Amino acid sequence: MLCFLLGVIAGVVRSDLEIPEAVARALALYLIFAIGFKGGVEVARNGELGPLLPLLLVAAGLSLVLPLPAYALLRVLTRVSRTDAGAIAAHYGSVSIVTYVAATNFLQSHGIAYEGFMTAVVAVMETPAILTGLLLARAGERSGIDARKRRELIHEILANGSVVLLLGSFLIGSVTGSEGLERLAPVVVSGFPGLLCFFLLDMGLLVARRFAGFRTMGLGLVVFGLLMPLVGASVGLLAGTLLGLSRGGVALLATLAGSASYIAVPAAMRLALPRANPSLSLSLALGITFPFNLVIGIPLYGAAAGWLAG
Amino acid sequence: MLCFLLGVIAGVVRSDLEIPEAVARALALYLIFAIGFKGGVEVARNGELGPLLPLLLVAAGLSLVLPLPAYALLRVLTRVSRTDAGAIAAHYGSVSIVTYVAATNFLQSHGIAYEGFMTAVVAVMETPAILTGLLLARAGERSGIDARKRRELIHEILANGSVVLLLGSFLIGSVTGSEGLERLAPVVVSGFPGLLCFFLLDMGLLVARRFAGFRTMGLGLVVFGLLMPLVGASVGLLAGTLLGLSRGGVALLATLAGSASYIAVPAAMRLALPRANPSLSLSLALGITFPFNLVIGIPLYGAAAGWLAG
Amino acid sequence: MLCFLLGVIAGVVRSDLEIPEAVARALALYLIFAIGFKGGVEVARNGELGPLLPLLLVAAGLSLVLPLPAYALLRVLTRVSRTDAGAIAAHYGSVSIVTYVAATNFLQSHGIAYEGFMTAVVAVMETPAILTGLLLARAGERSGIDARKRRELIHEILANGSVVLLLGSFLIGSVTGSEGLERLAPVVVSGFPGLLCFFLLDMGLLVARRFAGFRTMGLGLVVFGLLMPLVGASVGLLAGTLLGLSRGGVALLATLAGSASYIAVPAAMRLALPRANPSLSLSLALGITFPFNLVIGIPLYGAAAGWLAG
Amino acid sequence: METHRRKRLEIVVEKRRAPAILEYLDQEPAITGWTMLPCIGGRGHTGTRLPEGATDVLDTVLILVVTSEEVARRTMAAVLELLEEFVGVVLMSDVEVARPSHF
Amino acid sequence: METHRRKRLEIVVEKRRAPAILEYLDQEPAITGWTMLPCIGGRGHTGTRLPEGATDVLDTVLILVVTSEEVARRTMAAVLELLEEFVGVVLMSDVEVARPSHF
Amino acid sequence: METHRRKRLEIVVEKRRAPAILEYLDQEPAITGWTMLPCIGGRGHTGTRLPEGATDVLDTVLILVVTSEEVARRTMAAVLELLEEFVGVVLMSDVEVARPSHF
Ligand SMILES: Nc1ncnc2c1ncn2[C@@H]1O[C@H](COP(=O)(O)O)[C@@H](O)[C@H]1O
Ligand SMILES: Nc1ncnc2c1ncn2[C@@H]1O[C@H](COP(=O)(O)O)[C@@H](O)[C@H]1O
Ligand SMILES: Nc1ncnc2c1ncn2[C@@H]1O[C@H](COP(=O)(O)O)[C@@H](O)[C@H]1O
Ligand code: NA
Ligand code: NA
Ligand code: NA
Repeated sequence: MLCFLLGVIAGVVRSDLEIPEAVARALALYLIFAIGFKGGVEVARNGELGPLLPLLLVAAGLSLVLPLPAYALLRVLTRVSRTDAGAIAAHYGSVSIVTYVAATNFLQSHGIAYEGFMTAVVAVMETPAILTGLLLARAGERSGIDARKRRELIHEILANGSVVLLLGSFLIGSVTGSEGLERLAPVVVSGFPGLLCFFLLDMGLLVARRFAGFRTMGLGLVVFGLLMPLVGASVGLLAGTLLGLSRGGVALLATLAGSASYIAVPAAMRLALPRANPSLSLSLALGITFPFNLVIGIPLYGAAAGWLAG
Repeated sequence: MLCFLLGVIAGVVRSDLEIPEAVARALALYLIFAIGFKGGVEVARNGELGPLLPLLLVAAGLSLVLPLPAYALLRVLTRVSRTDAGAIAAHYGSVSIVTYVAATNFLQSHGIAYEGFMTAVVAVMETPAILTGLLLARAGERSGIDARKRRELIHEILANGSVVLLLGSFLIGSVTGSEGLERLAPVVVSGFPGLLCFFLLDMGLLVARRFAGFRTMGLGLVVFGLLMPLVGASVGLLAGTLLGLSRGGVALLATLAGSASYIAVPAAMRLALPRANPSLSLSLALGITFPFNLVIGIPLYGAAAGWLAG
Repeated sequence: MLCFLLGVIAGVVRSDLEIPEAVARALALYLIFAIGFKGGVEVARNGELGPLLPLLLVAAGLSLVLPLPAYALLRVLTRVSRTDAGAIAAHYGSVSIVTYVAATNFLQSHGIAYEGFMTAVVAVMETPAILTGLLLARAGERSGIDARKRRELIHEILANGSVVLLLGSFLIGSVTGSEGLERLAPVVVSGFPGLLCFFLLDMGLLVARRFAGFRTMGLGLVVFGLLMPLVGASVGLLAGTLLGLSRGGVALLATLAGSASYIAVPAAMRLALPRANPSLSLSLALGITFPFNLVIGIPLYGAAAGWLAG
Repeated sequence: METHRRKRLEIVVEKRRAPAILEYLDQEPAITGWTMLPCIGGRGHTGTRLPEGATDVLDTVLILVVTSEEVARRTMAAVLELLEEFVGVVLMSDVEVARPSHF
Repeated sequence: METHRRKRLEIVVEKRRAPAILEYLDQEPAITGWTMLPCIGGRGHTGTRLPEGATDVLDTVLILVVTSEEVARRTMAAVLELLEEFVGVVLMSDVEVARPSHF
Repeated sequence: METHRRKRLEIVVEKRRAPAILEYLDQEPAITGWTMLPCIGGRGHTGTRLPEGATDVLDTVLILVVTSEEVARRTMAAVLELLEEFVGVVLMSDVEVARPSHF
């Protein structure tokens, strides 16, 4: 957290501090692997997969449905094109893995337990939103999507790197269980807070750089970027409580619903909606919603989950 | 291992998962350093260098001789040019450090001991094969090799990065001994399985990408890539047993003899045999023999060594 | 240390060993973060900031003053232009973080204690020298420095990446204290010796490559590169003793005064004195003074501090 | 040294779009090769792109193709069609080569 | 494919100096875009530069700008002035583009 | 802005072969400089090369040299000889520069 702040400050004073791109991307893969693997081990240990199937269905449903209020809000609050509104809506239906990681970190440091299989939920929520966002955007376009493009898009959705890595490491974790954890613990457990800190430092730099673009963005978009996570999280809180998740689980589901993707969805949008402006959605997801969730959202959702549980 | 599989799967579904090149190369250097250093420490601790000298001589001999059956097999099984056959043969006389690392990992997780100085064997086997391969290839060429090129080549062989790093870290390990190990252990010991896992993930991606080239490669080459490791490993098993190595040592020597270089030798071949097709030898060494050894070879050689040991 | 030597040797034999640039730069950031963070934690723990303020003033003064003897020596010993002499002098007034890290490592391994707040001293000494160097160089130039450039330069000095990261991590360390240390320890403490070793390996490669440039550099410059650290360190020893620092603290201040920057100052010089030859100052700071301090300087300053203390 | 006239095409395109372009180039028998270079930023109609660690969707590459004028013009048209609404520019210029059979 | 003549500027400059150049390009309304490529070494008056892990002060980049001849000449002069005593070279050459409104 | 005509050579070559080329360029007094750019892939006679973490033997670079026509032709011949059987292509094209003494 303080690392994130340091990054933001360094970015704001326009320091030449810069984490090499290759290393930042490797750190992101590391975080995904670690979170997936530990989730898998947790599942192997407890084995209580009871509420998993309904949870996964609900999670996929959330991802499919959340772009709708996002699109509506965008059309009301801003003047972006339908294409851009659809693309942005897809980002908000999907999830941010780093926000999720920060939330698990928050829960752990406050001693709040959560279901190990939540990681599977992350994977399930990443891509359905792309479909809804696409339909919304296409509603405003003449041309249909041809067969070749559809194939490319489905491939992109299913074979997206972060989804494959997350699910893959989850499976590895659930196969190797405690034994595997013991071997990998020095890297995926002990190393985690330190490496997360470096990653958040880089995220802070990025966020600060994106700040610069806000002056040209218009107030409406900024309001959307702050409002939509609250909308999403409320739905997530409700769904989690109805599903009977633990307090930690409810907080995580709210965090996921309230977060916006900036890895998997942008990639798919470049294929499916090349006319949508990628800088716009990245600025929103990375520059506004991500820091909002990190600083205000996560503690808020945690408290709300406690209140609902209690 | 499962990481490797995950990489292969991600590659096969043509996921956009991608470990940045710079990080993958740094991981390879890390593995070489760690394996060299730990070998050196082991030697410093036990000090029993008894069978080392004959072993090193035999190992260098293996590296010099193994290209001969490889060349012969290639000429029988495939229709590659003499130049290519010589170049490929050199790869198979030399060794794959990552395969070696995977083998030591296998032995450790099965509680089988091996001689610490085996790491020195790796270094010794890396380059002699280049000479034999070159002679075989040149036999089919008119032009001799001029003095300047010879100088370049000898330099390449002696100053090859992986050889220098392996020997250097081996020396550092044997000088600093247990004390040095204690300081570096968190990185070179505890971090090892986790980082190896990431590296194997990347190797899996590479192997899967190489698979694509096989359709155009012809069955003969594929058969060679599966047969030659068995030939090499058999010779290695024999040599190791005759030298009186431990069971683990025999398995490692077999693994080394059965593995094919894809770092040191390709580099030398670009200088010495620029006409040889580098994609061909890399596809064989990396795309066929490496995964074969990882999945089938290592356990097989381990079992054979156990059986020979009695 | 042995890692550094290995790097030098690999470089001297012109091996193709090469640590990817992106990874080397990330390692440098890691070292800065770790040293800053641990310094901050140390301060939070002891809380004895008594001699800190005078120390920081003296340190900034050292950085401001040391370019003067450096400039004088350069004008006497060599025939470099005034611009180059001013630029080089700025490097020697400032400090080398990696040399500092190596010195703390040396002290720790010899069980010599030092003040935790020394890290703040590093940050304070990094940039004042730039001003003096600039004045010296400009004395020999017609044109003044315009307002826009002055603004750029002040920004460069204050927002320099390594200064921001060092101070930032120092603050994070002093805010989170032992609790933060516990979380980050696996990365910033246990991982430190191993990662430092890799970094020094890379430094060795760089130093060896710089060696090659010496033939064309002239003896005068080489003598300067060996003499100036002794001059700086003597002043540092004196200042540290007068300030009543511990033996370790005196040795560190001497090391800092005797070291030459090759990160912060070169960056500022490219803006402020574009006509100065960056290769010249880098060759001196990185190719001569850095290895001299590493191998001879640090033990020497440590011994001198012990003698003065005792 | 005697030289022969060819055309040089330069295609700046999103990294994630590059495989589609390369696939086209590879199936065109008259094109003997290409070279791909990384970009670290750019500006055009779709705004400014600077490298960032978080995602590679904004990354672009430059693909260089040397071929005959006729093939170059044909390829330019085909690539522009492949790009359609996608980000990218295509440049053509003169170039001389020594080994005509090579291009 | 019908094409239109433009000029291509190539500016090799220290990476740390690039923002000043890009700022100039961005405030010039006639320039519609640019592309930046990384360099991994170079030699000129100020000696040889090869990449090194210790510092990025020696790094250079290549900035590519396609625009009309008139703007190109004006930009060349302006960039050379911005470079003044700084390291760097500016090259101009002919280029053909298909979508004239784009440049 | 007044400009002067020069030639631009572009040499695509394996990264491990680049030092030999640079050595040649450095010992030729008429050549005042060069710039090296990284490639991330290519295709030619010797097949397709894409970056991979396992080894850098397939990596290529592009070396850019601006010089007079006469020197450019001489250098092109010399470099092609140095390449001999090695992988690589050499391109030549027109370029204009503003500071003639610099090239
Ligand atoms: N006038 C130009 N000169 C050089 N590069 C350009 C120019 N216009 C566009 N580009 C490059 O092409 C990419 C895509 O352009 P666009 O599709 O217009 O956004 C930009 O990010 C630049 O890298
Ligand atoms: N003749 C040349 N051909 C190609 N690139 C050059 C040439 N001269 C200089 N450069 C590039 O411009 C940079 C700065 O040149 P200089 O300011 O002369 O040191 C060099 O590092 C090279 O990358
Ligand atoms: N027609 C071409 N256009 C652009 N680049 C080429 C072409 N042919 C070859 N190259 C480049 O030169 C390298 C070596 O070519 P080759 O020696 O033909 O395999 C390739 O990997 C490409 O990067
Ligand atoms: Na969401
Ligand atoms: Na072998
Ligand atoms: Na100093």
